[in-house]
Amino acid sequence: MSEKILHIKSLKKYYPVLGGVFRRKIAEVKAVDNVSLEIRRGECFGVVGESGCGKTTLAKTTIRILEPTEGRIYFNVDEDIISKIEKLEQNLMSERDKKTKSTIEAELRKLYHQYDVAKFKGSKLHRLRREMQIVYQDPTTSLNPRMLVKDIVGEPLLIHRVVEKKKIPEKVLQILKKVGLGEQHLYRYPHEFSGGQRQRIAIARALVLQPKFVALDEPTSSVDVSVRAQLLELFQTLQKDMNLTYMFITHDLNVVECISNRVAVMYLGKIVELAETGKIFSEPLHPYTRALTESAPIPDPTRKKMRAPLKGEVPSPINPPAGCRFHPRCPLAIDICRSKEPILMDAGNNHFVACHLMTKSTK
Amino acid sequence: MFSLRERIQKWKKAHEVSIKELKFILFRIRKSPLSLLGTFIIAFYIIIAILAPILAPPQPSWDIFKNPNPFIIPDAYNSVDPTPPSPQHPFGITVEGYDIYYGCIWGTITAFRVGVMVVALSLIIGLAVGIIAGYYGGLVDEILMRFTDIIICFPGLILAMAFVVALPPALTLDAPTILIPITVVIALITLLQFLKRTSKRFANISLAITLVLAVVSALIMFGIVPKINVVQMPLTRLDKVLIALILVGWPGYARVIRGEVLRARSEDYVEAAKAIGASDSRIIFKHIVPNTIYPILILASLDIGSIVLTAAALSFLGIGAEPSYADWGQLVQKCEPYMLGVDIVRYWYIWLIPGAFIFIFGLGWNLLGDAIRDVLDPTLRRR
Amino acid sequence: MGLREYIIRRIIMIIPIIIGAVILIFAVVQLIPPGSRALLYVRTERDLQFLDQIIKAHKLDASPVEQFADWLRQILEGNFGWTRVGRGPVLNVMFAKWPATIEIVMFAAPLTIIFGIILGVISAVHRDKLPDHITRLISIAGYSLPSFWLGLILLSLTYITTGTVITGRVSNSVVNIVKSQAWHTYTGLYTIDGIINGRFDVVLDALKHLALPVIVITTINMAGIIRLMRSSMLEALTKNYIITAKAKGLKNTKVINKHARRNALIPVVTIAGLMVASMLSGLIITETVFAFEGVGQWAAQCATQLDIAGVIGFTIFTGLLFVISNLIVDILYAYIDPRIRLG
Amino acid sequence: MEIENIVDVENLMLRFYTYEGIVEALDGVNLHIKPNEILGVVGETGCGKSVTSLAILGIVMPPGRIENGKIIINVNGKQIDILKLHEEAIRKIRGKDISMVFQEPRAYLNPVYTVFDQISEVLIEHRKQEFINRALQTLKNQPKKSTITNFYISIYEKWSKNPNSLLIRFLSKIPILRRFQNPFKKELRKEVVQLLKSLGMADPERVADSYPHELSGGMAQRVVIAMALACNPTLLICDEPTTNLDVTVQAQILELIRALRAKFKSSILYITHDLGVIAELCERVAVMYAGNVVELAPVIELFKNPLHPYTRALLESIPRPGQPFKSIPGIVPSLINPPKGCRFNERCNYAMDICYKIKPKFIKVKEDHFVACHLYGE
Repeated sequence: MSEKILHIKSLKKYYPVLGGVFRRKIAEVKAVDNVSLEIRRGECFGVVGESGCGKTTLAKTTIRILEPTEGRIYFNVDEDIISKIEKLEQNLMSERDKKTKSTIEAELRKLYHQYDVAKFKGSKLHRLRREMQIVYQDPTTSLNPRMLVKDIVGEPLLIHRVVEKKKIPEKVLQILKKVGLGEQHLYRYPHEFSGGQRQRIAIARALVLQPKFVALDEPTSSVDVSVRAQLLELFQTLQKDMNLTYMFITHDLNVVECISNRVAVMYLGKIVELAETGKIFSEPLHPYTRALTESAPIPDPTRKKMRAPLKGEVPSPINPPAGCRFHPRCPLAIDICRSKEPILMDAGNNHFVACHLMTKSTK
Repeated sequence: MFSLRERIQKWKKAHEVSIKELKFILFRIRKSPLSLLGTFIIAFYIIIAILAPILAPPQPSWDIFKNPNPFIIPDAYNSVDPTPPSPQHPFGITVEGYDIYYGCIWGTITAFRVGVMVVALSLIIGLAVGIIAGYYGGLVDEILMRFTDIIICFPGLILAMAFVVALPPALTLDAPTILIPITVVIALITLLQFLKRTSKRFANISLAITLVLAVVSALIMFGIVPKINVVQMPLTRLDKVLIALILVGWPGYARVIRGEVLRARSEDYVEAAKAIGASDSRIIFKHIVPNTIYPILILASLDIGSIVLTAAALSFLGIGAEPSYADWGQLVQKCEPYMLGVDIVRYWYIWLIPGAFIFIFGLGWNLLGDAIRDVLDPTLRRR
Repeated sequence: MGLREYIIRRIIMIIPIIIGAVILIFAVVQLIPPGSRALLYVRTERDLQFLDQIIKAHKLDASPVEQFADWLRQILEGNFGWTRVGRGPVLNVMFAKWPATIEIVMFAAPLTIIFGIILGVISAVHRDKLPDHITRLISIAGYSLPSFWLGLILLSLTYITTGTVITGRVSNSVVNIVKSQAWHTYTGLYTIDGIINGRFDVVLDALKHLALPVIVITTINMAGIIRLMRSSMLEALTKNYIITAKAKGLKNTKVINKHARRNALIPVVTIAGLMVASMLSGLIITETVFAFEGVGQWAAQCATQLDIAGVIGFTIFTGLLFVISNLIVDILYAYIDPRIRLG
Repeated sequence: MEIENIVDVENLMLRFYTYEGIVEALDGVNLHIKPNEILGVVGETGCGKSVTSLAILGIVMPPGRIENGKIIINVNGKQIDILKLHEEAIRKIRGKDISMVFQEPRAYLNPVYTVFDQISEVLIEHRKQEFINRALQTLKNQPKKSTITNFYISIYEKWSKNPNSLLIRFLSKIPILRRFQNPFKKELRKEVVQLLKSLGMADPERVADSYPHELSGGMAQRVVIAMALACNPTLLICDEPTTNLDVTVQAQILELIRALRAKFKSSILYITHDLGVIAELCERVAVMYAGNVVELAPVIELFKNPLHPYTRALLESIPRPGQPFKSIPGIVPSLINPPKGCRFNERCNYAMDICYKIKPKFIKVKEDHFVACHLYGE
């Protein structure tokens, strides 16, 4: 199978803002605005950003809980098919006369229908659910309070009829043991567990169908520090046993530094920087990433940081600033930043950054 | 294979959360004196209803053939003006000689019948409309909610009055008027299924049903099959009151249920269920209904008091049950001829005693209802 | 979204509801056999004899669709039909009787709202203590009291104590004063006209007759407001800004009255508007008990004598009143709550 | 050493009487705050840090009740025990000498009042006299005195003699007559705008007239801080003010708190569960677990050699890149019937049998380093 499990090509997700007397669409919240990235098989891909930067929307759109407005998502598709589709798209653009244009379009539509997750419908989407799963932030609201643990974890098996009814309890027990729970937890309700244990139940529910890709939406933020380490350890062991690929969403830089191989930093719906974890934290290129890493408090009193924090706050996503969206708060902003929007470019051994200053002349 | 004890154990475990909640409600009821008073009153009325044949034996003795309907008050003798309470007739007699004591005792059963029937049927309609509008949202929600708004925008008693006055003596439902709506509904469901891709097997069945029904109703329309009157129901005046109260009652429940479903639908566990591929019907019945319905069922059942009150008001206006029927409102209506003069005070027993029955009945239910509403209201619930 | 758009949207939302209400009434009317439906189209006394011509003229036995257009035209022309009870066209009868009902509502509504809010606050502040139980008992008793029963009890009590039964709008002696030429009616409300005409004995007598119905209506409608005020007060008291207020060192009474009560009042305003309109159903019975010649009594007589035109006309009228008061309440709600006013 | 501390909490016991049972939220909390210092309180959810802070202000949320213990406040020279004071006396201190900042800024601001109303409320409550005199001064030194201003001056003179006289309170209720309050209100407005500007607000005039729902997270938090600092208190309690804010905004607020401490000379009690913030901001740290303070020490001492096993485990459980994750086994005990002796006994790998029987006392091990553990007992 190909080395990259997931390709996201210029994904967009806009929420219409209804206003006026007839509740017409007067504006659009560009939650995810033209994001492209690839995730390797078995990798833990970290996505970091402040509130309102669209990281949760990106995760939910990738696994199709939300309907993307535009863009392509290829899941578990060979490289050559993707390159073939791209080639077709290029010459569709360049093609002039109508007839060949329509044949190409027909072929493209067939390929999209078959491979592009963004276009999946009906039974194809249903089957996709088996391979893509999600774990939510707050375990108390993501588990049905009136269902026994054995039903919560067993429900996916029941829906997809992967295994006969009689074998379900045994499968459920097997996955519960994997996440560190036991036989005595089967006939209990979620409110009888602590925060950490509830999150383990949510993980068991997500992994019982042996998915290939799991989106983790801030799984450790609503849990205490001591239990957080247990969960992170669990995620790592599960990744090895069931060779999973993670998309780890969080606003806590400390956690992302410890658990992810590559990190994407998002600001107001766009990826501003994407690189290996070590590189991002040792020498951040984008001014926003630098501000983020500096303003995150370090739990070591000796290394007191005296620095001027960033000015202002995240602007409203309804009408983001022109050009580079960070320019109102960016200390290094120059006039090109206010006019032209930077694109994500490789600034050397695939350390991608979207900033005019960085890509032109290396720092 | 399971012994009875084990089966009970399993059932208890499956419903543990609801049992725990029920225990909490009972605890809070025991604590507040008002709800104790309420429960006591309702228990008192239930006893009266059960012991009715003993307390006021119908003459001639009630048997299915001769006097099938115990609710008709036997008239002692045709006295011109009402006689005050006397040993034989502890509550006195009204103008046409109807024994008030007999009317009040059997009136309790009518009250329960009216109350329970109206609440049950209104709840069923309200649940159906509320869940569909709440879960599917969009156009469906808009149409259903506008429809309920229209009914709600009339004060309850007045619309009920209009319905009672307008309802024809007998409700005749012939075949087409029943068949056509059913075919339309099933056709809609099949269409929805094809859109939503649920498993083929279920979709095919409902498609087959729609075709069969369409054919049958077409046959009837063209007169090949005679237009048989499927339902021929003579409507007694009490039935009219029931239908009116149901038609006025269900929108209130529909709105409350829709609100609860909307609130539950925005919870994470519903989105998580969608993420594992659960179908709409599974989400509704396994996730949304168990979490929203219990508080509504309890609160709705406590509306019986106010429904009986409205029924009594209708009877007082003279459009309730038949004159000889054992119903509290009907008895109070007997004092209408004396309304303007001093006689109203002289014949106090005609209206005071049945009125007291209505008042205390309503009081009992509302006391209990208020206490439980206080307990179930999530914002005020302080464990 | 701003207040202006909010108001326009509410007004536009009203139109489908009114159309829907008219269709609903029409559907109800269709249930009635054509014979008695003809009454809806009668204009004058004379027409009563020629009912069968009316049935043909308005095609009452034809399909409902054609009838609807014709019937709607009637309504818009203001011809709601002929009421046997009032012996006149429905609209005129209603307008003639309307001032009496307004007089009761004029006194009962403010009393209900004021008592409702005060008792609601008291029972919320002393939750589960004695005052809370007493107020809740009063409010629940009020809610479950049949209006005719309370009315009759009050009548009996006044009879036992004063020896007279006070019914009707004014006592007979006053009636002929009002009938005399010296008296010119401005608003039709005896209390206000009395003041304008300077006849304070009339005003006093009118008030004496108004007392009992107002008490009945207030006790019955007060319960809804008390319960809502209590629960919204309790909810406001659990909110976090109450802790901030306490942390500022404010007096406890100030915390309750200034912070909690202002927030709790917002939902109560919505109910207060609706409650004024829904007083009508209570009035029907109260006016019959006290023989108070208002719209309610007339509606009750229409119902008892199965006068279709009267009942339908009254229902349409209250429906419209309800919808309009609903609209006013929505706009008031938007104005009070800054979160909606400033969008 | 006793006299210096601003606040001395000794052996505070607090229980919540709920339907499920009696929750022993605070089981003998000992804490003392020195003047002009930043004391951090760190602990997991449910360890009682917020309950303690509210208790210092004398606010106990129903159904809670303080069983025993003392909270001695050293305010302008006098030693008073909050728990013995009656409501009137405590009210004088709240908002004036001790004030508080909360977690979600927008939830703790009243949605139906403007920012100016809410801040001026504190000023009117505690510094009314001062503002009446100020208004009097400005009225007096107005160049041309029209008749109205003279009339105002006479009212203000009477008013300053007896601030809450019945007549004045009655007058301020009547719509037309209450215009006489305008000079007073203008003074208040100047003070509020000046306060907001000192907290780094971009455009204080507009913020003063806006409603809480129109403010962003950071701005709303600054408004709450302004409200707390209106009467420059000697102690400012911050209950996780930056947890709900973004990292960059959090840095701004931390910077602001550090600057305010210097300017207002007030000491700050900072409550959080984030060890990073503790390391950055605080000088002394109290670690709380399941209802009592287990360790109290200067921040560098605590991070370098933590004594209590829980503190040590907590510091180790911070995820560090490259090192394996270490976590504390087991879960926080339920406070309905807590384990006897030390509440950390099940999860502690140094637990001796004495830990299961007697509760460890809060003893001084080193200069300014206290710990409650049998390892460092007699």
